[in-house]
Amino acid sequence: MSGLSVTSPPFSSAGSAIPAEIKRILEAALLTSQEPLPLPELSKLFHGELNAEVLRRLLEELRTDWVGKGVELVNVAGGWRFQATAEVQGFLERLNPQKPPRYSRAVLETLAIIAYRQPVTRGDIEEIRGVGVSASVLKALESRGWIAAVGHRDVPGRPALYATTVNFLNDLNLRSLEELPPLEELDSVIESRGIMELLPVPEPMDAGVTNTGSLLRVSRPAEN
Amino acid sequence: MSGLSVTSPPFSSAGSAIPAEIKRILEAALLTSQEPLPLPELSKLFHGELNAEVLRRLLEELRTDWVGKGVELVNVAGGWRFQATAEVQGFLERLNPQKPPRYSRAVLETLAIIAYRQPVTRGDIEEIRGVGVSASVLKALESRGWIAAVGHRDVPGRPALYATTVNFLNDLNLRSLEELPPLEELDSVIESRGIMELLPVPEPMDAGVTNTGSLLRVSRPAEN
Amino acid sequence: MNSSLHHAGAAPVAKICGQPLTELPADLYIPPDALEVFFETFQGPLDLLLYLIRKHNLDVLDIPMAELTRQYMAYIEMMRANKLELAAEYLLMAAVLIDIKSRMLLPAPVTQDTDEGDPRAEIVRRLLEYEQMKAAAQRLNEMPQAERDFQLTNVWIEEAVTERLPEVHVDDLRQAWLVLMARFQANRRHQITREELSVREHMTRILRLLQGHKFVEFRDLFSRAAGIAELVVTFLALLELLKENQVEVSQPRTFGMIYVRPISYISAI
Repeated sequence: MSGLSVTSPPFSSAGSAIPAEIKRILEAALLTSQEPLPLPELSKLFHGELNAEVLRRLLEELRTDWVGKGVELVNVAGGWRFQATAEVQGFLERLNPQKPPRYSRAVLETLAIIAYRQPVTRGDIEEIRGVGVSASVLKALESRGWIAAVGHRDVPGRPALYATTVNFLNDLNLRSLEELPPLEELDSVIESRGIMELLPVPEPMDAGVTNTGSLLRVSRPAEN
Repeated sequence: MSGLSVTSPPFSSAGSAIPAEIKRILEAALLTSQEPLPLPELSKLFHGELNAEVLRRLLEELRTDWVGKGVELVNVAGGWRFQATAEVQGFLERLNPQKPPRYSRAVLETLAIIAYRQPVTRGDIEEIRGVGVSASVLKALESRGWIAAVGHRDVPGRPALYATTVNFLNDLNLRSLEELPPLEELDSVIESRGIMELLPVPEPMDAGVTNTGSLLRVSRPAEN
Repeated sequence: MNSSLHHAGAAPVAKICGQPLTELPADLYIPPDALEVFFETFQGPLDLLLYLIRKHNLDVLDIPMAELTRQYMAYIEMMRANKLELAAEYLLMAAVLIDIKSRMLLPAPVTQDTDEGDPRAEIVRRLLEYEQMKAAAQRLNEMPQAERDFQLTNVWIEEAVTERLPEVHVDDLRQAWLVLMARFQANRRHQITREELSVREHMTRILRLLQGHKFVEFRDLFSRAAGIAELVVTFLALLELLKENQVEVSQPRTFGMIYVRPISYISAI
């Protein structure tokens, strides 16, 4: 139909499409997209004339093409996307020296509970944490697009049930919840960690010193 | 100098920096930046250890590297940026089909008259519409390739006779004009309800709202 | 169980915080200002308890309740002494601890199996679960996060380089026509005659065929593949064009060729 006539030769018919052309278009689409693109979305680029099989193969080729660059093609829950490698991260941060805001422990613990125990109500979260969960904590996670109310529990008050979103998986580079780090076994929880590490004293603990430390660890290449 | 040691070999000293490494970092920075990056900004990537001369040369090289891809490196007012080429643009738009614009009511009515009463002159159209038809309306339909003058009526002034084209049929997915909704049916729709009901309110000249409204009305079965 | 339990054992819940504070935690010489800050580092009573367990190297699976309660109460009392506001959860936990402690003082139920009757079971479960989630939170935080730890590509895309043309559906035409008819009738009280669309279509086709020609042979206007109905319609279209003075038909010789000429062509000469 008319859509195909937007641009010219390579796709006048699907059969005659040249792989290099397809890859070039896939690449451009993935580089310009704000969101990961799943296969069905990518296939719209070609009016669905390429099957998933072909697309997947070309995406794998594209991924290989980019190996060794400062940007890599990855496959996350929401689909395929390009992202800068950890290796160039240190350089890119020089352009934007302000560190993005860090989440408080309250937010992180709430997130963890939702991620591992979903779907949960606010009451469930409060029970596990042993303290009230302020609305702003849930708000922060919701506005980040990491959690969403997915329903209501059928009890008096019909509290909202929260679960993590695809966006959450995307932002953590995961393809599914199963890729979350496994929970530590209950009986090893305490013994496995050194006492010193756990002493919170006496800094303003909000985001947690240990966390900041580990961020550095992440972005710095493992030299030793 | 210390900052450079964030990542490993290439920048242990500025002198020994490998152009390929620099290009890789420039590329990643430009691919991930929200804004065009001017030279001074780009030089921050290397803590200002590369002069503008060198940077510019490497950027030119990078530009050349990308020639023939679906994304190109350009130097705009705000600095350097990657952008999708015009060539892949048509494909990329398939991913985010913005709501297509709509023709004004004047255009739609004119088109309807030409479709149903062809061949007609501009005078015929004006008579049926009860208002003048501006040249731009006919122009819009002609440049779209949907109507064409197929002759002239042999009256003073020899006005052009307009008819719809094959293109029009193709774009509307019709095999022939006979596949247009038959007039009889339309007449019965009109008779089955008050004429006034069908008359659109004063008219906000853009097609949109009133049409949608009355379209709904049409599709309601005529029960009375 | 040691002697310090002796008076606490019977303490009613209401008296929790009135419980005599035998000693300040030796390690906790913090100026009152800092105390609040310090206290705020805890996410709640469970967090504080975990801290105490670890700090005093207690076995979480075999918590000496007297010791833990004493430590906990010391902190609570310190908060109260400094008139710092204390979240209700802390007081509730104090009650829970004292309740457990007192139950442990009771003689073990004669008949029951021992393990399940341990009054500490529930608090231990909660502590472990919370600790598990704390650890999970920390590990989540250590995972690379988009924007914080890696950038996503964001290549510029020119909006609407190719002009997007309005789409028209037959329903749009139908609707436009409907409105026109209604308006026409309302204005003119004048019936638009129904007409076979196909005649109009063939009028257009004939005119188009004639375009640019001096004349066209009559029989060329009729498609060889056409059925009878179409032949008739084409003929009607031709008559209509004649009536509208669009074409001229001539037959120079009797039974000879019939020619159709567009009037526009004639008058354009």
